[in-house]
Amino acid sequence: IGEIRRYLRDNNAIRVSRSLRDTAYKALQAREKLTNASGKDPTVAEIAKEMDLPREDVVFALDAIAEPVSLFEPIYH
Amino acid sequence: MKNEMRLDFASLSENEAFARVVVAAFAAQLNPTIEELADVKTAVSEAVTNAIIHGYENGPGTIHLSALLFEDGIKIEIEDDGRGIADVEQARMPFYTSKPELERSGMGFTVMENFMDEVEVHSLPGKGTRIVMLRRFEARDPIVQV
Amino acid sequence: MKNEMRLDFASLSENEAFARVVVAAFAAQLNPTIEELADVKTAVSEAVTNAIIHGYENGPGTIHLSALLFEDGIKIEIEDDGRGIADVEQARMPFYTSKPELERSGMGFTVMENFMDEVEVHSLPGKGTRIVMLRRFEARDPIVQV
Ligand SMILES: Nc1ncnc2c1ncn2[C@@H]1O[C@H](COP(=O)(O)OP(=O)(O)O)[C@@H](O)[C@H]1O
Ligand SMILES: Nc1ncnc2c1ncn2[C@@H]1O[C@H](COP(=O)(O)OP(=O)(O)O)[C@@H](O)[C@H]1O
Ligand SMILES: [Mg+2]
Ligand SMILES: [Mg+2]
Repeated sequence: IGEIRRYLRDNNAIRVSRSLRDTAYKALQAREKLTNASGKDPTVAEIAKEMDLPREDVVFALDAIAEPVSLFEPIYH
Repeated sequence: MKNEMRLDFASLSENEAFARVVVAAFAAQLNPTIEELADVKTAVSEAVTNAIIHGYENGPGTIHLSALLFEDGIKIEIEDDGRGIADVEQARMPFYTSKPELERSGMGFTVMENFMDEVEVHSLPGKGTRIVMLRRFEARDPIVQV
Repeated sequence: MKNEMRLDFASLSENEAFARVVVAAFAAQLNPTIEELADVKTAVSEAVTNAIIHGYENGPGTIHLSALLFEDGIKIEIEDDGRGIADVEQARMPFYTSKPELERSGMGFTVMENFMDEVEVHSLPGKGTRIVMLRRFEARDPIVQV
């Protein structure tokens, strides 16, 4: 039973790649909430404070859902 | 505030995203908005991609990145010891690319110039290329600093 | 996969979170689990904090960090050119701290040892300290690789 549990746990272990995307979407929600409340674009620190995370972590997470990296690069290169 | 860092990393395409995050995480100390940060990240991506593709032509090499934070902005240098650029003025022209066969847009330098406040290109053929970029951020209330 | 980077940064407490994210962003290329990455980040925090507080005693200095990715793990080196440690064996003992007045826990090295697979401490009094840490990640499905 212990082994099975371990197997399940290991196979369900959440990868960083997924957790980063989750954090990023939450950051975008926090940004929208703060924008609606204050009428201006919040800073990274304000978003981080809202989420109770270090601002570096917010920045890292947001990069995971970054739009086109290079706006003018062909997508298929 | 005054803070600086220097990063050397392998010329591999995986490291383009890495370099971008490093600069963004460092710049975050100045408390920019996501937009401001996105501008800087885009410029860094273009410069690093150029070092990988043109500087080292997808071969091995080390890319040097440094960043200096000052009161209201960031100065970033991205350098390679690769093939260099013979005609910098031509290279900076919109749509100019020396690799049209790769379907490159030739807009890398134009993007850097548009997203940053200052862009200098220093290059010596056979020696390498150094891009110096400066971006100022809007003044921010220091109280919200974490 | 094989990739490496080297980072030099100012010995400032703001840079502890920065160094942690740099290592996390680099290690993320191996697509570890959240737990694995959290372990590495914690170990990096402890080593960087030690360099700032004990190595440079909150004064100016440069911290050198390097990381090497290999197939199934990461090797990290964190080095300062600060005061060094006279008795490394004693320093590594749980609860030992040379700064009890700062209410430090003395558990930094113990945390590193618990969260990493290997921890080496090289130090010369008056010269500096170098921590070499290794962490293996469990084999994972390459399909989910980022
Ligand atoms: N780091 C570099 N090393 C050598 N050549 C470079 C470098 N960066 C840019 N160049 C040259 O400048 C040209 C224009 O660059 P850019 O505007 O980014 O367009 P693109 O990358 O799409 O070709 C490149 O095609 C290349 O010839
Ligand atoms: N980079 C360093 N330079 C000098 N001394 C250090 C360094 N890292 C650790 N030490 C010494 O080792 C001791 C134990 O470190 P640690 O286990 O992290 O506990 P703490 O930091 O809470 O004191 C420190 O109190 C200090 O004397
Ligand atoms: Mg380009
Ligand atoms: Mg400690």
